[in-house]
Amino acid sequence: MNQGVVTGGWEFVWAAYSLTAAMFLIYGVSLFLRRKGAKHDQRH
Amino acid sequence: MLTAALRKELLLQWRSRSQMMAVFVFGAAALLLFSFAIGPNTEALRTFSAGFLWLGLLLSSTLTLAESFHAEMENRALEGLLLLPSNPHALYYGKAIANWLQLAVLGVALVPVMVVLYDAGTTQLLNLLLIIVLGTAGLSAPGTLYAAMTAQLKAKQMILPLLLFPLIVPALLASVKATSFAILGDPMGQATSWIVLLLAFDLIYWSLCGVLFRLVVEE
Amino acid sequence: MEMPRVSTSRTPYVLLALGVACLLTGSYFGLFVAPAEEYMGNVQRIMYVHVPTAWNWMLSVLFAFGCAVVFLFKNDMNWDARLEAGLEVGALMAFLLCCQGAIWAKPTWGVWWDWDPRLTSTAVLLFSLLGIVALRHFVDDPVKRAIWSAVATIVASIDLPIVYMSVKWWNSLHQQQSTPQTVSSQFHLPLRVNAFGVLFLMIGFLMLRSRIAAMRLQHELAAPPVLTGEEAGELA
Amino acid sequence: MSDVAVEVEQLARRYGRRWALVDVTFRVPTATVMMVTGRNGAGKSTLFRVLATAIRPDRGRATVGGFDVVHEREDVRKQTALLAHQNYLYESLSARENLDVVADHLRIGRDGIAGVLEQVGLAARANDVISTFSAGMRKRLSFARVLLQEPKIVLLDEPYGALDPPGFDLVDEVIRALKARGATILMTTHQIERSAQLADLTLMLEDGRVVGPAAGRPLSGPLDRGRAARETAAEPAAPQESVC
Repeated sequence: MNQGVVTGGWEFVWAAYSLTAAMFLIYGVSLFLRRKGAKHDQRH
Repeated sequence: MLTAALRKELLLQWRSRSQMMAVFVFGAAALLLFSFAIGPNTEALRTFSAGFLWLGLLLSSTLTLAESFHAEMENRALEGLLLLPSNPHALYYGKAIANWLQLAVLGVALVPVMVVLYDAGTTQLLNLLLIIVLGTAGLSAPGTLYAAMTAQLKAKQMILPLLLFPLIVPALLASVKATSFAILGDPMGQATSWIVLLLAFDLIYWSLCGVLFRLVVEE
Repeated sequence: MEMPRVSTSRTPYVLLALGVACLLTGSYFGLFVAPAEEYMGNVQRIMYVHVPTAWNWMLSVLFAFGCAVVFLFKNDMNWDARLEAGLEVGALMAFLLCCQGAIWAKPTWGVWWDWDPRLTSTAVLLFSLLGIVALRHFVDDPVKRAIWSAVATIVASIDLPIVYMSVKWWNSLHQQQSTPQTVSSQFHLPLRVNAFGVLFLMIGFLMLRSRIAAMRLQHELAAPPVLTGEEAGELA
Repeated sequence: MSDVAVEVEQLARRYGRRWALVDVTFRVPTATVMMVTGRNGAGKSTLFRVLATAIRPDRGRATVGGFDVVHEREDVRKQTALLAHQNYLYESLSARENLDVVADHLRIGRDGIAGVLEQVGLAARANDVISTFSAGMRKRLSFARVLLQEPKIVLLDEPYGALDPPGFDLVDEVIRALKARGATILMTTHQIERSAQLADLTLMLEDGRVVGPAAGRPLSGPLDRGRAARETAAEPAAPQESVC
């Protein structure tokens, strides 16, 4: 890795953004599913 | 009140001294395994000897800490004491001092093993003793609080390390650094700053855990 | 012992939508509009998502600490439900931060983990939080679980500054701060927008997660029974 | 001490999904013996653990020796002693050492220990470790532990359990001695006939509620005390529709 300007590196940038988006999405979906499960338990 | 608690703790520990032997063997075995992991390269072993000593001590500490409340929970003896009434703070500090003593003795006993296995001799024995005393105090304070919690659970052997290890990172860092300075020499005299950090960690957690202990044992 | 209540307001969904919107605009600006940084080049764009997550993670830890303290004083199970949410969202954000930090470190320092004091403290607290979440799974009695995890949260949160300081001393020999402290002005827009984006998202998650926890608590804690005879009205 | 030793008002205590105590109200005058009966799981032990301040009630109020069990736990504990299902003993310590620990924590001298051990008939085994003790001997040592505290209010949970016939006599003798000294005794028991000889009052619990006779009122007369007790036990309790 040369001194000074880090060339390229776009793949790392995309990796970071997509990972962040994926984790937030997965967590949101898991919250939604667990919410339905908890509601279901509550009715019985 | 504290003397009563301490007298009871020392009596209980005297009765289970065979357990302490077993824990010492466990610690010594851990130190041996570390050297196998590194290989016979004495130079490397010597530089990391402080780290191995404290890792061995930390692993053995979970055994003594997890067992330290076994006698109290067996017939709910701890509740019996609380209902006399006796002061929960005194009970906590009695148990924490007993655990601290046990870990300090274990640490001192592991030093010769370290010196032999890793050729990590040191002239500053007093300094090393101080570090061991302060480091084990840092393990004992939160360890006793978490032992009181996990002793009432089924999976106590697993939960205690999970809670304790991340918490004592500062104490581990400071102890290892100070010990390695004692062994490998300390030209710029940095060991004192690590010992101060260790002391601060101890003071914070010996007071905080003492305050919170009552919440863990009262229902 | 206050019984947990489950609110059904729509605000979390609004917050989630708002958060996503902010994140999209902020990321768009960060990825395509803002100029590449002088030294770091494009890799610096990771900061537009890493730094907002870091700020909000600190907020989630403070929130969890606050819930623990309030619960110990007020003994209200709603705060226990919010604590459970704070712990889980805190752990999620800590894990996310560590991943982002690793992705940032690889092109910049050539290694996946560069022992930066802030990131290392995040990793340590991540394990603390996971330890407390594990503790909550192993305690059956809801009241004991609430008190113990509150105690553990307080003990772990107070440890955070100490860990940061000790890692900073421990690591100070290697290299100075790896992430740029000051970000020049034209980079501020995406940073701020994303910061609000993650904040709204986090608050939405916290509200939804604490509702789930409250529902489970209602399921676990039987409602107060109807008393015999006339006292029912007065005490129910 | 005021004339009422123990006063309980709509006490309730929950264990997760289940209400162990739903609605318990009664009053016990000083220097009396109250017998608490009821099937297993009726809430007897829970009631005693609340009165001994081992656990907090979820609702309602109780005062023991004039002190509130939630806000003045220290004062309640100073006056009470609980003989619980768990014997509160250290397995690895001897009988004398167990009592030494109790005496040290109570900050009273160790001189009373020999007498108390004598009283419960364990003088011969004083230096043997508890792990070698039978259940009956552990119950006797728990009694010794109670006597050592010289309590004003004594909570005996199943005092006759695991004891041999001489042990029964020991229990009766201890209860009479304590009562003579002005202490108030509450005991849970399944030996209704035997306890009825000692008890001035009786209280029947079922599913966490008081079902008879009317709380705290003394039984009709000394002669038919046994019959009345048996009668109340047999009387079908009004069907309570419990919500939980």
